[in-house]
Amino acid sequence: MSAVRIVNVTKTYTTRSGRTQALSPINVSFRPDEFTAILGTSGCGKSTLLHIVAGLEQPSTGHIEVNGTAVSGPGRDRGMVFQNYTLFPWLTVQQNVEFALRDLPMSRRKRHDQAREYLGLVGMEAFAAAHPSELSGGMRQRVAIARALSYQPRVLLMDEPFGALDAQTRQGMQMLLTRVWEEHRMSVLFVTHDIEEAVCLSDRVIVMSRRPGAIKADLAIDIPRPRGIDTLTSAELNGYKAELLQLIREEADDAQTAASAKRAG
Amino acid sequence: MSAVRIVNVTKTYTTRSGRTQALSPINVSFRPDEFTAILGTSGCGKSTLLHIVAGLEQPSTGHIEVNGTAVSGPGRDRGMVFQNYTLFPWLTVQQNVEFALRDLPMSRRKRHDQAREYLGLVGMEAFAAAHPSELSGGMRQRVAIARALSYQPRVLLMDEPFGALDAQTRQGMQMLLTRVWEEHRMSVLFVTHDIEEAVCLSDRVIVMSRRPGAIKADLAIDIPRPRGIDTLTSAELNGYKAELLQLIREEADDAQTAASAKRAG
Amino acid sequence: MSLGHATPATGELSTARRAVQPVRRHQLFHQPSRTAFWIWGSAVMAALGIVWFGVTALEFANPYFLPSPGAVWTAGYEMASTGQLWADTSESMRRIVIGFLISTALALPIGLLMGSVGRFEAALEPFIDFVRYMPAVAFVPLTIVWFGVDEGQKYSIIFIGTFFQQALMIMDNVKRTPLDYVRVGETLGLGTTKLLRRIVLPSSGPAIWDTLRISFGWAWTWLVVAELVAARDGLGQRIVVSQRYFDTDRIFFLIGLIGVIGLVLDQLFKIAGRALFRWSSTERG
Amino acid sequence: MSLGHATPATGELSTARRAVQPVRRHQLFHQPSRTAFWIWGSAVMAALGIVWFGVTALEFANPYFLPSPGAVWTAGYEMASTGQLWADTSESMRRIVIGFLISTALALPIGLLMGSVGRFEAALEPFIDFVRYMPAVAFVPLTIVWFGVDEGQKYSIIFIGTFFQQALMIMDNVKRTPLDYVRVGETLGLGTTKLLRRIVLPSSGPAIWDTLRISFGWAWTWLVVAELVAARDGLGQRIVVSQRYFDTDRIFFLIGLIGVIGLVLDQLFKIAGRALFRWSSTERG
Amino acid sequence: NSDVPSSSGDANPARVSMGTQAWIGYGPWHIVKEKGFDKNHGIDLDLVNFNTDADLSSAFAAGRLQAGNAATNTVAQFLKAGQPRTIVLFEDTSRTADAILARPDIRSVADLRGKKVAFEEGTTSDILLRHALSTAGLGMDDIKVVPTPASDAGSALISGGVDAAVTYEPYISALRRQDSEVAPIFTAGDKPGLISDTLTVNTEWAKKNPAVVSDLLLAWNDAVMYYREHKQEAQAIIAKGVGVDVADLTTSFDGVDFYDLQQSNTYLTKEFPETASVIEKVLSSTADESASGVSIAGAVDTSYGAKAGGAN
Ligand SMILES: Nc1ncnc2c1ncn2[C@@H]1O[C@H](COP(=O)(O)OP(=O)(O)OP(=O)(O)O)[C@@H](O)[C@H]1O
Ligand SMILES: Nc1ncnc2c1ncn2[C@@H]1O[C@H](COP(=O)(O)OP(=O)(O)OP(=O)(O)O)[C@@H](O)[C@H]1O
Ligand SMILES: [Mg+2]
Ligand SMILES: [Mg+2]
Repeated sequence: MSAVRIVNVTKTYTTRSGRTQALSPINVSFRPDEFTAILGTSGCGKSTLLHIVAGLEQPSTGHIEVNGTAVSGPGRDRGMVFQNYTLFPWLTVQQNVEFALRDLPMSRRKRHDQAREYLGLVGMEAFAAAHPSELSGGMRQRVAIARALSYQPRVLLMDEPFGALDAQTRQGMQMLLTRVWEEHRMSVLFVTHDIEEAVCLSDRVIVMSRRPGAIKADLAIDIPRPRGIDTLTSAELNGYKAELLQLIREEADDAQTAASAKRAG
Repeated sequence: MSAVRIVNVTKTYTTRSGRTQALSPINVSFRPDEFTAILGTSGCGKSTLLHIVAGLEQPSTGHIEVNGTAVSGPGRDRGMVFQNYTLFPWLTVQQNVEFALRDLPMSRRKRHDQAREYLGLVGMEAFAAAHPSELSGGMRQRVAIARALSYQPRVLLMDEPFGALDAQTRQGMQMLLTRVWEEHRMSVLFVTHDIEEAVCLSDRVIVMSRRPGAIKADLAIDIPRPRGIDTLTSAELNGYKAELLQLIREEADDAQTAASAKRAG
Repeated sequence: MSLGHATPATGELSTARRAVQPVRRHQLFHQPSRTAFWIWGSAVMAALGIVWFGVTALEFANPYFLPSPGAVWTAGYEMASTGQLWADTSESMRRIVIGFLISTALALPIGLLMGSVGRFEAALEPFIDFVRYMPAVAFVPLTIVWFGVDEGQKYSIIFIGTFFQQALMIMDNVKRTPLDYVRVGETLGLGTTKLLRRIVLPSSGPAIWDTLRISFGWAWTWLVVAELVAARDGLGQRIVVSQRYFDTDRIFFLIGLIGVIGLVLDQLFKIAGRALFRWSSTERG
Repeated sequence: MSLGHATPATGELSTARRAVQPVRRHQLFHQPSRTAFWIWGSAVMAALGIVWFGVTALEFANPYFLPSPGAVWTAGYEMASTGQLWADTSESMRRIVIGFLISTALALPIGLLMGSVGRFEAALEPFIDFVRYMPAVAFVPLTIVWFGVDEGQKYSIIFIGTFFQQALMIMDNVKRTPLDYVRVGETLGLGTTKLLRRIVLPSSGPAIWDTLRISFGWAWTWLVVAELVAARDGLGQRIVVSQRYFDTDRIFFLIGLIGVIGLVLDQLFKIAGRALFRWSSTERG
Repeated sequence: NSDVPSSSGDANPARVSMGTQAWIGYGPWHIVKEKGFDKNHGIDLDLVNFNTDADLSSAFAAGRLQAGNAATNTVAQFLKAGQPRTIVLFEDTSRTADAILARPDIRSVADLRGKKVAFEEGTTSDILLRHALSTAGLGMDDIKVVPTPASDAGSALISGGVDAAVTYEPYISALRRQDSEVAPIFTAGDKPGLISDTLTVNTEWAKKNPAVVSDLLLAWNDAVMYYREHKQEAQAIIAKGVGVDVADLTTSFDGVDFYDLQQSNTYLTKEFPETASVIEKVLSSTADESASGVSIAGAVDTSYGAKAGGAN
């Protein structure tokens, strides 16, 4: 059974300035222990898709199934990590993780320990008492990952979680995520527009076409696990990268031509 | 003669919360037709160095020479492109470029034409009448580059100009910059923290150590020109990349250890 | 917008912008449509009107405490039919506009300098901060002594009530000029004056316009105070006179009229702002 | 800060933050040091004091127009020595605090709902926008009719002057809650009430505190108006009485005193805000 | 002093700025303007409206006014504040136009004991109340003082916030129209002359322009004469001047006696010193040092009136 199934989903936004079709019909499903990267240019509807899976937006048509059941709102079976740092600045690192565990039937003590455990997983237990503003960007995203993992969702949705990090920190985070995932295995939908990041992290890369977003390609990545820093400079990665680069460039060229045409016309 | 010479430059910031040494003594010079990338982790002082060269900040000690003359303030011999989109939103694309040419002894007609010429160079003449808010991030940076080139500075300073772009747009911009530079040749100081970008664009990569920033490595990049999209997946690039990755990782590890130690202590 | 398709720009900037005007499934932070805005807004106003009408029609309240809509309307109609209302409105309008212009003419350069030159801020902020807490009403006798009983005195009250807030707000607006814009100017070798005129001022234009809009609204607050003394016409003076004769009908009408004028001018300011600063999308819709 | 070295975070965020408080070579947008602030600020205040002293000492001005510093000080000393001044100050303080608390107690929930639930905004904004232009001074006779001449009437004036601005400003503060914070709450399955209590309210806390600080300052403006009627003590009433006896010395002293109290309370609010919202660095100053 | 205009012949009328308030006792000045009596006497009268004594006084002290209408007791405060003023005209006395009004359960001044009374301190209302209380053997300590501007005292009474209010016309008429239960329990007529008004002029200016002052007094005289002969038209002019319908004011006019120039001259020389001393006595009982210890009678100068009267 699929962890997530996206059935005939489309999305059209209606705003004061008009209607925007963000997604054309999308049909795809994800296995329970699969790490999938979703790749596409800016504005192609990646976030929209992820928000629909998370239940934060309603699809215009179609629906989402999680573990075989249709869902229509957000729920604890799906955790999410956002691009911008979404730690609550008024809480400490520890409290931020515990926030996700409130309302759950567990003792204070248990909640504290469980939060601490997940902070340990991302190497942040030393900073439990710090406030987010005292942390660097990479540290913040590590805490955000700990928070999303702490309540053990079946599906982890990540929307460009490393997009705002500098290249070096980003690599560190990729290694960390690979390590954690290889230990804990779950269904991950990882949105990015960095080709190298997509290839190096995942078992499968989905390429979306530009707006209205549709699935343009669905590529299995056969790089053996466990992966490490050397994966980044491996020949396999380079091969996939060239292939994806080609796919993406077609998209970009289309967009460029369309833009100029529209301008001229 | 060097286009830019940095002599014994250090920089210490004094703020209300204390003193920060951003740069330890730096000595380096750049040739008139050299494309140099400056690589370093976040906070290592790259922007500080560039601002000092631009004359936007005063060094605490040492000085800067441009074409053999010491300079102490900003001037039209050095143009700058910033990371964030610094087009003036209240002016059209055309007016933004003309802004750089005001006060110069030239007719309105000439100013208009020269601006239009440089917009053409970056493929933006079709958008001359548009306002920046109507443009995508990549388009804005192309105009910013046109603006900085339009008054023909001898040195072009670029501070993570593509940092806020998505990966695909970024590649397009790298190709554009390479093409323009290979035609016009001038001294470029290009700050980035993306290793691949550094290698693929430049003749020389300078790696800075973390704060207080110092030059840790100075590497010549011998990839033949003209370069193109294939450079990105070339074996040479991969070689340089692995080497730089190693250098950078040492830095990052140091920082990580230092941070943990400080926290515990 | 002809370039609509090109707008979404980079994820980051557009996310930031969207956060202010989101379109959302959840009832929280769901920006209502323009129609919903009109319907709900009018519904509440209408409901209040009906309650008002009902309460007075059923004579729950002493008409002196709460006059009926009809009585208020009649009072207004009477004042309008003699031409008095028009004379009062235009006279008050003239006073507010002049007082406001004097205040703005001073607050603009001072706020600009305070916002951009640290020494100006250091020198003037404590003083302005000090004065702005002083109640404008208390200055009435002093303004008479200083400016006499003519129009100058009226402008001075509006000035005192407006200027200090304006200067501080404009300072704040100017401070938000992105430093990188100024840096671009500096690399082009522009001096202080040119930086201020060509970059700082246009860049903070929309925010300053908003400040002007808001402070123009406040200027109305001081109208009654300004017209307490030696005024023959004016809405504020008319309110004072009506007060003298316990003419609650008129007071209601006049206060309501000031509210409507304020609302209309606010909208005009907003429309003008949108026209003047077409390039800026930061203004609230 | 023990983690100082870890702060610079990512280039982007820190650039944005720095743009507000830059340290710069150029005189433009160079944030003056704390010492410079004190020196310049005191210098201007001192200069004004000396000019004041000089003008009055040389008898350029009629002491009735501009009393000398000495006379003003004596007037203040006299009022203080009878204990009257203290009684007035504490009485006014009590009125302002109570009026302000009533206003805040209502504006907070209403502003919170208006800022987060579109329908509330649509329903209430037009009404509040309409009322806020109405001059509080004009409401004096109506408040007497409605609330009599006791303390209630005084609170009502302060309320009318404060509430509507507060509600709109708090609405604005709440609207700026980053949507992503709310999204995090939603993915955790929180309902509307919990989202508001656990996320929206704490997130907009510092901005709301700032709103309270500013609106508390405005409340002082209405003091004189509130104490026009049926007040035996109070700084506003004292000003009105001094006006009647043409006691410019006292008026000067009292207005100055209100300025100083305003300034001190403003600083206290700021200090309390920094203590309450240690996590937030967005506050100016 | 450049603010003080000088009388420079009839060709160029001397401009006189005069502070006034919405009190009908000052009404003849509106007749002067309306009927052009000022021009007839070679002056150009500028009537400046104020809402409070304080504002009027500020303007006077600032040299913005050459003349000002004020209640006699208010003049004492002006003098105490060191303002150089001279009383040149006795304008009117109030009979029923100043009154203490109360709810029906209060029938006499004696009933005010322990009750809340709204009035404006330091004004004619203050004087009237103090005098009334003293006739009933009471003092200010026996009532609850609610300081309220005369314009708001009526509202306070209607709203039930106070038991009694001291105020004057036109507020009294307006108040009684709004609430017929409210009735006067003491009026100024119970002590004639206690509540009266005078015209004061800037002493320096008057000394330099004695002719202008005399002309001013003649204009007043014309207006009072006109009032007596054309009561209805005159009342309509005054009503317009103070900003109400004449219908709202008719009862008010009955409560006021206007003095022509001759009556004024007589009153000022004969009876005024006694009236003044009563007022001074009441004022001194306020223990308000701002208004005690001055001689109101000492500020009177009848020479202008005498000269004008002689020329008449
Ligand atoms: N709330 C919204 N209201 C209206 N239009 C929206 C909304 N959210 C997204 N859109 C539009 O839908 C399209 C897809 O947006 P989306 O954010 O999903 O793209 P994305 O692939 O995540 O882009 P990026 O890489 O920049 O994050 C864009 O054209 C965007 O402008
Ligand atoms: N105006 C300033 N005042 C005080 N400290 C500053 C200032 N500008 C920079 N710094 C500090 O100097 C150090 C170097 O900053 P700089 O911006 O040069 O780094 P960077 O290498 O450009 O980083 P990034 O990649 O994030 O842009 C940082 O620790 C920063 O906090
Ligand atoms: Mg996105
Ligand atoms: Mg930088």
